[in-house]
Amino acid sequence: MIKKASTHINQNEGLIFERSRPGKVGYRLPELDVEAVPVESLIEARHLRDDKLAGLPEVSEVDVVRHFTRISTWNYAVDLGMYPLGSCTMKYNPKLNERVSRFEGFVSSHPYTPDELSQGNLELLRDPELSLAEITGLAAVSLQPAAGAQGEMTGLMTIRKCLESRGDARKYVIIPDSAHGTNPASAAICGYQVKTIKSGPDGSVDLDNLRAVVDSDVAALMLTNPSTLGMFEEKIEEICRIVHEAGGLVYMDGANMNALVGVTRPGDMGVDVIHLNLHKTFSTPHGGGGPGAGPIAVTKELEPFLPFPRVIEETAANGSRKLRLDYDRPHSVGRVRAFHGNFSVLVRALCYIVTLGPDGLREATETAVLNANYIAHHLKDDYEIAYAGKPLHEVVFTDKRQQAYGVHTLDIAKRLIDYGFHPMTVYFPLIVPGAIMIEPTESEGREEIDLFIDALKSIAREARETPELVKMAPHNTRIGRLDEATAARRPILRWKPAVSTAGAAG
Amino acid sequence: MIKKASTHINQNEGLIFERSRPGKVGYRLPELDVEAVPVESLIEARHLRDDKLAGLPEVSEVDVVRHFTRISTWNYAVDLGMYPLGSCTMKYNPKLNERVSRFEGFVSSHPYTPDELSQGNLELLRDPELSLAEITGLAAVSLQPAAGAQGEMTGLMTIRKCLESRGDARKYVIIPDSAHGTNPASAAICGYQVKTIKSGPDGSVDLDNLRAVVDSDVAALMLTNPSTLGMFEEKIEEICRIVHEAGGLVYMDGANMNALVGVTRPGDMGVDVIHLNLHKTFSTPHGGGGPGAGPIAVTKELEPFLPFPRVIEETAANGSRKLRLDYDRPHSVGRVRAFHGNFSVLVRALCYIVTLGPDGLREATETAVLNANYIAHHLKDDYEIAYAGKPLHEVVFTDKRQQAYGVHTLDIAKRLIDYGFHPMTVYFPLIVPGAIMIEPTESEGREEIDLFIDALKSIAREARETPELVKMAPHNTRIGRLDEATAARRPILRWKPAVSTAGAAG
Amino acid sequence: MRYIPNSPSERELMLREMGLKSVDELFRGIPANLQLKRPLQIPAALSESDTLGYFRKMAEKNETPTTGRKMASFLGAGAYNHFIPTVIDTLISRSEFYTSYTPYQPEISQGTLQAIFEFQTMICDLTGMDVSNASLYDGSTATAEAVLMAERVTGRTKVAIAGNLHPEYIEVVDTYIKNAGISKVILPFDGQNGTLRLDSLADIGADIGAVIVQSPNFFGGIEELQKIADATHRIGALFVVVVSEAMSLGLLQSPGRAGADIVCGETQSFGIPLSFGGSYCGFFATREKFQRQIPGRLVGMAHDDQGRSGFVLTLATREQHIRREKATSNICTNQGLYALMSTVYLSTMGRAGLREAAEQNLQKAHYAARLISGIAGYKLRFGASFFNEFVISAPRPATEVLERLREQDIIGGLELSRFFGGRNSGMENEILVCVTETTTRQDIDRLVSALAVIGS
Amino acid sequence: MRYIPNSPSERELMLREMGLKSVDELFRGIPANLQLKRPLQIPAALSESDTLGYFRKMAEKNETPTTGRKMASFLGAGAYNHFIPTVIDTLISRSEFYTSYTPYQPEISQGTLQAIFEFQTMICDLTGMDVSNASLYDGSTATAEAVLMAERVTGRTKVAIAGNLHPEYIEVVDTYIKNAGISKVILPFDGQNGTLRLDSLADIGADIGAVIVQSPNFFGGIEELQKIADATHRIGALFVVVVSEAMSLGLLQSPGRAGADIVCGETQSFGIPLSFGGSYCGFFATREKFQRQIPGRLVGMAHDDQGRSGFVLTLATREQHIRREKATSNICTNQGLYALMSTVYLSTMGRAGLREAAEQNLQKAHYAARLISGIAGYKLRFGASFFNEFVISAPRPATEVLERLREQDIIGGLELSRFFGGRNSGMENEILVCVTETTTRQDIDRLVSALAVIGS
Ligand SMILES: Cc1ncc(COP(=O)(O)O)c(C=O)c1O
Ligand SMILES: Cc1ncc(COP(=O)(O)O)c(C=O)c1O
Repeated sequence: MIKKASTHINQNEGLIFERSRPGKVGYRLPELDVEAVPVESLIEARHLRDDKLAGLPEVSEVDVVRHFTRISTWNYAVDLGMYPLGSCTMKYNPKLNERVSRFEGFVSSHPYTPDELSQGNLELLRDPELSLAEITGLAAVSLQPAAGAQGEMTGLMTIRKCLESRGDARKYVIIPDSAHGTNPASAAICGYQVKTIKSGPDGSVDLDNLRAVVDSDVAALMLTNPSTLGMFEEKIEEICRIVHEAGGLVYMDGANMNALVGVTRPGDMGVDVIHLNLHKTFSTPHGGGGPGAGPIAVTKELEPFLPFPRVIEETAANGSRKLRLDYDRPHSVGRVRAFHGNFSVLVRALCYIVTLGPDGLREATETAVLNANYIAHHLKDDYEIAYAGKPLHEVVFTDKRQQAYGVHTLDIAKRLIDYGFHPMTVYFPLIVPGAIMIEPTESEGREEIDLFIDALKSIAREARETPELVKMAPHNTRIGRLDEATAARRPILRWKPAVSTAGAAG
Repeated sequence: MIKKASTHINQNEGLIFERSRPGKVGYRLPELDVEAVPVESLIEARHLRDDKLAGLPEVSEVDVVRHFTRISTWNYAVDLGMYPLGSCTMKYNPKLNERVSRFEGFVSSHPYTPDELSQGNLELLRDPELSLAEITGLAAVSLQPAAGAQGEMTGLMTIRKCLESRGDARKYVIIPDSAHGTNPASAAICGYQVKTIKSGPDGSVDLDNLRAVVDSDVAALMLTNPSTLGMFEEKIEEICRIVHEAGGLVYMDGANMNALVGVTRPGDMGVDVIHLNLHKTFSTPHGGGGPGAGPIAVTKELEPFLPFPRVIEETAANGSRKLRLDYDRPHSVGRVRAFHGNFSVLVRALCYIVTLGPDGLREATETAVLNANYIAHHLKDDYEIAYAGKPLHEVVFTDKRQQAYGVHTLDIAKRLIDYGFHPMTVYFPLIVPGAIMIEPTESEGREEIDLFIDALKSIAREARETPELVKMAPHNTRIGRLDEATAARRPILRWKPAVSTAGAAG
Repeated sequence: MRYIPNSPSERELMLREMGLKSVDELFRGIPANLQLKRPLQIPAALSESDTLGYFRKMAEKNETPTTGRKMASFLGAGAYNHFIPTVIDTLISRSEFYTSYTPYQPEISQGTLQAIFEFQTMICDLTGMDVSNASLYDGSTATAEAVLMAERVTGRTKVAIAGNLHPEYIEVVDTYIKNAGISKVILPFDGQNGTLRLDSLADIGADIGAVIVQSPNFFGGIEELQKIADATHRIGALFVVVVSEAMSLGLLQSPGRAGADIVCGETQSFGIPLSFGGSYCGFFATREKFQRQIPGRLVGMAHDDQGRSGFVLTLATREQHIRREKATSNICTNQGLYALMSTVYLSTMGRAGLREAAEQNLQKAHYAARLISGIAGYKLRFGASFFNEFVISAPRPATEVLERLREQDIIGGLELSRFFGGRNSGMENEILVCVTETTTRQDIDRLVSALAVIGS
Repeated sequence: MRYIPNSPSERELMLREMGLKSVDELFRGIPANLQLKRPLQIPAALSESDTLGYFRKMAEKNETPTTGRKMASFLGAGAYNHFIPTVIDTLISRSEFYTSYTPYQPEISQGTLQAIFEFQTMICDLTGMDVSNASLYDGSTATAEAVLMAERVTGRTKVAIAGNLHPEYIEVVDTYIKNAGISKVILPFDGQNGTLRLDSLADIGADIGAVIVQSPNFFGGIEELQKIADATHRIGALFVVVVSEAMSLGLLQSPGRAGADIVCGETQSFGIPLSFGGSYCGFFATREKFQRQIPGRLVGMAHDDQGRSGFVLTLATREQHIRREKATSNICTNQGLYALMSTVYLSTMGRAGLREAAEQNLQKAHYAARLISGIAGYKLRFGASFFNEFVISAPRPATEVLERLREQDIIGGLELSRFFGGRNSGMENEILVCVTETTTRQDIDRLVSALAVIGS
């Protein structure tokens, strides 16, 4: 019996273009307050558009509000319920963060505002650096990377720069086969070849495999800790030693820091560089795909190579202390994006840190780990655990038992939708066939988690007793499973007047 | 076939009290920054609570956000679609109004802030008075009434005061049988007995009936124009003359002003007092029941009797002009609420007025009337028109034809829900048996209206062919029709721990 | 016009479908001589950015605790500056809440209905009553409605109102009863304590239908509700307790426990911004036996034919749309969204938070009172124990003192001469001072030293 | 902690159910010596009101066009102060949008998916291309991705970049190509016009995989895209057009029509606040034939077994989570919510609004240019026609002029010496001035008279 959800009336809605009618307007600008000169006298005709912007819709404000409000109701969201996507840390996004990030004094300031007129912004760029350095146990932080993947790229570049300064950039980056796809992709951009090492029987780094590949051509090991299986690399110190002794550096993918904040610090483990996903561990909203922020923290040795500009504090002649942006960074890897990073995301993350403080951050970590273990404990009789061990913030099962009835991970995921939940992460990490990856985060209470456990238990039962029910799921959504194969074979990637009933499902 | 809506997964949710667990918190206050003294030393024990506030929930902020976000999805809303409630003028609530009404400089100001420190607020109290006086064609406006009904009461009190000053408050207020229930209820509070007059065959005031009751005991006629049938009182001047000649005054219920703004003015018709529903005609949100604002506009003669305080402008010694609140109003009917009215609503309404200007206001009126007539035109073959005539902003049908199949107005209303619409107003005005009262407002586009027409035509067909389908409606909502009779017989008006699955429908 | 989703040509088309030539024909029902031949003489439409600019300018013409000169404010007197959790505005800004109508169609209004049911429950718990309605306009009209209800219940046309009830509330009651054939007597308050003179109850006649008392009273003092209740019931009248500072309920005995028959007032202290006095939210609670006499809307629980529970507007036969001139009140639109704000507030603060907030009010107010009464020339005017407001007597006229304070960006409170100039005189130097959990010790200390200077 | 819905005792219970005694046991997988024995040394938790106070203070330490000193600002250079309709923030604040994840589960993510599909369509229309992705980090990284894609498509490891491309974009491209085995040549711009020197294209080698040009260029000048396209295609290279001021697309020929193979840039001008440089939103569009080489996410239309249409993430085999080191990019999280902001902006402004806004930029910028170039000692540095930005040569060093302007609450623009100090000198007195529809004539006139005084 489905306890958490029902079905309810829900509005259909076409594409915004289908609401367009000649002459409708949704805006009102002030009258032009300077004399208007014929456009052609200012810009050569050949440079002017000749399509009258025909593609853009003509709609009223009411149309816009109705359109986007309606389609929003088709989404599941953290504010509606548990979002147990493993590796994604879908925690609660505090409304206070949203509010402060919108203060007029922030949103209306231009990135090239002279330093003396933007001291507030500069403080907000420095303060998170200090906190994140302490949290990671590393020496310096750059807030510039726009997301985790860019943090990886930036971090590996600082490593490369460092090695170059030592005389040899080296050739390889070692990445466990359990790593997230962005790891190898980022290594490639940095001009490194990827050496994949097989994880050990317990899913952790196999030291022998590691020793076997580590040599003087290896620039770095890229390690996710806790691993994408949610387990801590217990031999992390040994691992770092092995890499360091061979003259390489250790990059840690910090996407799973929600398991560690306040409990242990990468810097203390021997890690040289780490990126943080502020849109995971530090509660900034995912926004249906972004934006995020992927700051990196590095050791003292790597600090000179961080992207420019850097915020530095100076004491003026009159003794007053001022912050300024320093562009003079001769050893820097360079810039990884224009301006100063995803500022509005950084403000939210800082707001989260000051709201929680040391105790709150640790409490969050403890609760996230507690919740994951609680789920692991209650589901282990119904689903096959991928790797025995001590899960931290997330747990990975497989569909092994359900396959016996022709039910696969994807079916289980879709059936969870009928039970009122967003599915867990599926088929990741790749080393786990039919992976079912569950991360509750600290934002879930026991009741919601128990409902989730009930749902998965009930689905396990359905898989045995009425497998078709699961394989045809979801049944309670406005549309069913979509034919992704055809979509990829004959891609329709934009609206054209022809396709006029698009989206108006129902 | 239902084009406008589908069904979609929707979260269940119990009462907030059911989420309560000892020790959960959703707030954080600053530490007390003065030394704490034992409470008992400040307040006698007998004055202190002895229930430990046991009734209040203990929940986290996440619980609060999830709870109210979930239950919000159970509501229909203007931002989701047409809300054709006759007499309620459910028009679009501009987001700009919402934004400006929240400016810190407004929300943080105390009602007793000295005048010189709240000049901005005072301007915002004066400006709408000027605009509303021009819109109604009357001399003076009071913004104090909190809603239409209070406007009625206040307006009738100014009439009473005026008559008293003329020597006789008189006994009766004449109200057509088509009037809204607040009219007689408000008259009663003012100590007047209600004389109800039967509407004429065309639904308008029957002059003979009127003449028959108008005498020297009649204080006022309370007239809704356009009437609750959506039709203009064509003989309004004559009507006013009859009342005036008998020494009475004319009160106009302005709830239907959305049909008239910019096109004709009550003051020019001979009306002495009118109330406006800013939450109808002037776009402020209904908020699921309120707040609204019911300013009244009056003639020069009635101005002295308006509630105090009044905003007046003074020229200081230095020639600077300042606004201040004038409490010295010897003839005033008094105060109808504390402080200065529903200020935050007034700000929104003013924002609407300055946004639209004279042309926009007239365009809104024209479109509202156009839309209503368009609906009347397309539905007259399927539903019985209550009264032949020239509808303005709304149209009233009856369920006469559908009754033949045992289908009543309420069934039609509920079936509209399945079609993705909020029902129209039902069984009002009372003079129309099985009234179906439709007011589209100007906020609906032709497409939405056509869908509405299709839906009602299709329901008319269903009433003939599959009446049960209509009588059992709605079918697509998370709960069905509720047993209101039992609810009224054995009222459960508050939660008690016993009733613990309340609300968790599904 | 950007709020109209019909394009000009669509409008043309619609007209033609109806066989009309122009929009004017739609208004043929309006006599030509009454039709306005000119545009309304109001300012021309502003662009969105100019509108924002206009209201920004207005907002900047105000001086408040958080804008402009950042005034330290000690104003209370029926409107209180309490902390407001951010989630409240986030949640009431869900358009499903604020752009919906009164929930007359339960199947698609359960969100609003359940929230009101939760509001009713919380009000009952806080006031110690059985039944609460879905809100009234504000505390003053709730008080007036209580008077009208008392007359309905007792059939007595005279009420006794405490002279230390909020003066504007009394004004509103006057307005409401003036024509309803109800008269009032004012019960004097004690010159020393500022609380109701209990002896004045001894000799009130049996023709009194209700005794209306505010606690904490207008001066901040806590009334002896139990004793007043006994005296009131002795003559068979209804005891109406008005609470304009709802925050006090976090700490003080519930009026229900003290014997109130009706508890009404203002929930502004629960998550509703000051906003220059509105919108606020009146509450009204009473005993079960009176539930069919209560003014305003009520939400009750109900079930559908499948046993699923939900909520509906109920006991509607009390209301104007059915009972017309015999209704228990003329109210229709109430303060729904603001009741929701208070519901979210009480959910967020919860049991612990309301208690902590209330206690901070108490502690800080007494800290301020201790210091001020220690300044030469100043003293507390009244002796009764108080919650977060108290009256001080200054060595100079209050208006003068407050003006001097304003020069230092302090709004020191409310001069009582404003309300007690005539009749009850002896209030020229009296200032009503309010201190809440949002008042910092620093602001209090600033006020104290400023008062010291002004006093010397 | 208010963000944790588990009560302490519930946590105890959960531990016990698992047979654990304390939370510490949960971390037994972490070697004891690595466990932090002390609390993190960061500031203690702030209350909600103190947090608000802290950020308010920070905001007040900034001087912007709408806060504090209300600076009149003429800054552009890749970040533009355009009017932002209120509905944008209202709509992206729907928690269904901002608290949802990347739409990997289409059945409960159609809102996000359809919005992206609409975004892709609008970008295609504005740029004149066939395919647009779902966004990239910003304009600079979009440009870098274009360079990487050109290398994938052509196999050529050298690119030619216009010297008048946004300097920070060039810096970012440098960062991205440095280790990717790609080299670049800088194409000089004309000293008189500030536009790309077409002759420099005559002799570029056939080893060039892409020619990257920004139009309007960094100086605001409009490039001869058609001619550059021809020259580029003659050597079989890809023509990449970068648009950092998307507002210009409301008026200027779409790069697609001019022959671009890739059009990328920044949508900040479409409804995204300045926010000190981020978050912004990169866009990336190309020809259909390259659609499987495009970086980032793509949304496509699909149908379910009942023929109901909807949207899905598609062509995922290009992406890192499948292709790993061979992926077309390493990007995963993009700027989804900001792509939505631009989609809402373009819907609200629409066809007429975008045109009107763009034309106001043009007219006001030229009004300002006319007046400034009329001041003794000042002139326009470049001759090319421009949209809303232009370079002026001042009679004194730019930094000095700008400092003097700041004293009058004017941010006069960007001193070009900041980027063109060394190599391309002769820019000491040059200021890049931007004028948009939000710049009032009054501000322009203030700037002009201030410049006149400073110049004399
Ligand atoms: C383990 C891991 N590494 C890296 C990333 C990439 O981070 P982002 O999506 O912010 O680029 C993710 C996010 O999906 C991740 O889960
Ligand atoms: C015709 C009419 N008169 C009066 C009213 C009462 O207005 P309010 O609900 O604002 O008190 C209404 C609103 O329902 C109405 O429709």
